[in-house]
Amino acid sequence: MTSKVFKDAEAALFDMKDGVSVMSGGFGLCGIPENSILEIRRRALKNLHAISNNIGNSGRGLAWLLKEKQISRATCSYVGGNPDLEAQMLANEIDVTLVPQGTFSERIRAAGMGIRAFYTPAGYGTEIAEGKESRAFDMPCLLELPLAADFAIIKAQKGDPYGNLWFKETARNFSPLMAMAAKVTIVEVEQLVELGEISPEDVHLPGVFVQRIYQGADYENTIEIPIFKDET
Amino acid sequence: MTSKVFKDAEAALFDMKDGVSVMSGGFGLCGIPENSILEIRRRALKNLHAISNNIGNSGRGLAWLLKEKQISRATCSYVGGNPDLEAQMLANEIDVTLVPQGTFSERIRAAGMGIRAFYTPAGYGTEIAEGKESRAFDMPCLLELPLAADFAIIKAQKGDPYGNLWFKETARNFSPLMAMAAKVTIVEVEQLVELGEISPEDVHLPGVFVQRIYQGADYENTIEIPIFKDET
Amino acid sequence: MGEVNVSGSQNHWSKNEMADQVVEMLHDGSSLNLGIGIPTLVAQRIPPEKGIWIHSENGVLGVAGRPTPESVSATLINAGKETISVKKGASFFDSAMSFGMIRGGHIDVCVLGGMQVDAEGSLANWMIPGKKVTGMGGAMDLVHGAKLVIVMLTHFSKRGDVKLLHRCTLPLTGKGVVHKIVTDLGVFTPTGESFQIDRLAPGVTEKQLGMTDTLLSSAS
Amino acid sequence: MGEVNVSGSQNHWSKNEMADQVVEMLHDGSSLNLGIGIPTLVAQRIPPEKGIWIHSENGVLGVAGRPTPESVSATLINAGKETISVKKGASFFDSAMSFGMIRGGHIDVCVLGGMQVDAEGSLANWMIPGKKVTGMGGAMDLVHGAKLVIVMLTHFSKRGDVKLLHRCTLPLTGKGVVHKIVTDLGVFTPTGESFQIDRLAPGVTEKQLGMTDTLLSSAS
Repeated sequence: MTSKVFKDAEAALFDMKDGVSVMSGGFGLCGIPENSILEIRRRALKNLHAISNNIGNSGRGLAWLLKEKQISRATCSYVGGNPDLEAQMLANEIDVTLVPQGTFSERIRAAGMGIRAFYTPAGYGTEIAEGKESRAFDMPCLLELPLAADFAIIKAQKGDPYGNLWFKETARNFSPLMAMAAKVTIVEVEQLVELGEISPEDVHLPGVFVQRIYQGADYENTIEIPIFKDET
Repeated sequence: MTSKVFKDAEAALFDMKDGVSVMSGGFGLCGIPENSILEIRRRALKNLHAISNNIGNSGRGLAWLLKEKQISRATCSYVGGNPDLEAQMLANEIDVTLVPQGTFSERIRAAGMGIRAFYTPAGYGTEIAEGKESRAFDMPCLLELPLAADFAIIKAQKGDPYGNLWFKETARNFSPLMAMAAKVTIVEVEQLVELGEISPEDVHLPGVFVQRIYQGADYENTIEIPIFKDET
Repeated sequence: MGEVNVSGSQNHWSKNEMADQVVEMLHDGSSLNLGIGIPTLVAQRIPPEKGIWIHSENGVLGVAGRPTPESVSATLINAGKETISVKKGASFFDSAMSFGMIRGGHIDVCVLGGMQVDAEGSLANWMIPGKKVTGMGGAMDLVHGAKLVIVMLTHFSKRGDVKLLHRCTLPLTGKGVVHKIVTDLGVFTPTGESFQIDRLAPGVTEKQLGMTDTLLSSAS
Repeated sequence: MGEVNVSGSQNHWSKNEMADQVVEMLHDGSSLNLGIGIPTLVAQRIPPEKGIWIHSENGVLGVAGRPTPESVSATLINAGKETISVKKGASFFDSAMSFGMIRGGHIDVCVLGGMQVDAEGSLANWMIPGKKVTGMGGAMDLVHGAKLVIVMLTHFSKRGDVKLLHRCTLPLTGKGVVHKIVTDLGVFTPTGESFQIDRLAPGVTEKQLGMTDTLLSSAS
């Protein structure tokens, strides 16, 4: 039986090519797949379609790839706090599609769960509605389609050799959904644990959605906006 | 602040009336809310619309209410192994709507998550498609609407005073989805635990979906089909 | 056509041998959903070294045989409501996730029982009008999504009717969804207007299949 | 209309006092989502005995103030990417669940910042064409679903333009979605063609609001 466990990012991303679509987990810099992103930079892959809530932030994460002009297309919900993206948007160097965050997560889930389309009220009556079918239920809604990708790169706190994952605190965000929605899901973990070490009830993402997993290294785990008690 | 914690089934179901729709968790007899069902029997509520994968089984669970003719309408996916339901269906004493199980669970989720409708391939080209809108995506699909209810009665292994829940093994099934989809969700638990005792990452259902919770008693936890090693 | 009574013949596969035909189609490490009835036998015939992950739609991945009287749990069952045990690396989840795994194409193989299956790949397995309604349970979802949908059924009904038809006469579970059919007489692929014979059980002849020539085609 | 510069006046609420107006609208035990910017101040003004459950759309329910330098965690943040701590009974979940809580109507109150809000209850808070695009983030979802949608904004822009308009001129975040507006000068309810004045900050007069008479109506 072929193993899902890879040595490192270089081994796990062996077949990623120019022009692919890549979902990348994380909210801001929280829970981002640092090792996989840096490997994409090292390999100088070009013309990527990045699908991520924030296309990096504060010069880090996917912004590492923005700096190298590796991303030609981005699908995201928020560009604030990302000077690299803003600059390239203004210079028309990147094609950005903005999607409301709840629609973004539900479209990714839909792709993973085989739902072919759904109706949501988000965005009705706004620019986002342009070119979209609408229909009134208890309130007017837009028809939204699944959002899938060639690859998903995500990070988890713990993972086992089958790919069962467990996420820490708010680092879960879009990662399990993206794992469901990509043809090839590559996971890096803080701790690669034994099969059975994650309690079956508390698996956050069953391994059936994961194709490759590796033990990550050298995490920065950057805190973007540290605020402490008795500050504001 | 009003507490969500009730003394028992009698206290928690105080305002349930004839004619309401009630979702009931469980797969077969696994994970069913025994105390709440027995309280509905004790109160002799009539004309109920029961929404449950199986409307009881093997003479137990919601079949306790079928025997007393308390259920006039049922929405479910499977009627096999339920002689009480079969008898009343043949006698036209109950109005049964059959829904494919995956569509059943997704419609309940949709109600809870505010999705107004979705497209799924299940049931296309079958009797289930009659009267439903269809549309071709990568394959032909049916448009399905949310399934909500006045009440949900469910059971969890552990629950805290806010209503955070944790389910054991395969007892989870439809219960967390139903909790999201009902106006009033009433949970009975094997163990009522302190706030914080369920690890925040491993809460299976956040308490925001729960209106009432009580410590259950006298569980039968019937095993329908016990098969052991070296048997077939 | 119904006159060939297979139960009177030595030339047919036992249910375990039928299960072995399914096992041969499984790639190492693949995920597998087993329907209620004959398909559950497949679980017992899989060599552990194949590393198959068995899914049951009530919310478990990693089913592994049966419990002991000591380990049995009322909350650990399969979709047939039978007690099970799980292997290391198993996971439990809710029904929306469970069916999402299937609908989303993450379960490689799905094996279902059937009352009738036809040359178009349509399956009927949930009701006989006026006689019997069990409900479709998860079957209408299970037939969509899996990369390989296999139907396991006895070739003939108790009445002696062939269950492999040009078109099903019973209400459908799914239209054009079945990839392979395993009966006690052989393995078949529905091709639209006929069934391709992939293999026959040892000693079984085409004549024994109780099907017209136009409904049969040999593997090319 | 833009000539009334509120910053030169003593007669207005501080941002904390604005937050207190929001706190007064919260029922004990309710769930609350706080947007980025001014709304985050609300968290600090809620008396713990009110038992409010604060939701942040990046996947947490039960936010409780700030961490200490010892307890801070890179994986524990709110939707503004600021470090937080949580209270007993908190839970973490994925983004689909988080937005389902909102879209499904399980979050009682949602407080957002805004660039403009209008008499129809429409909100604009995600872009200024040709000047600034931050993206809508979760705002387009947040405005649908909560039982009470409150917008907190300063009454005047830095340029001195009133942010409460008959109709928004900036691209909308949501159409007809806002129930209450809290500015540094008062609390308002959009009624379709005008704003009902629910209350004004101490000493503030209607004249100071910089709005035409037809755009204002008093609480009945």
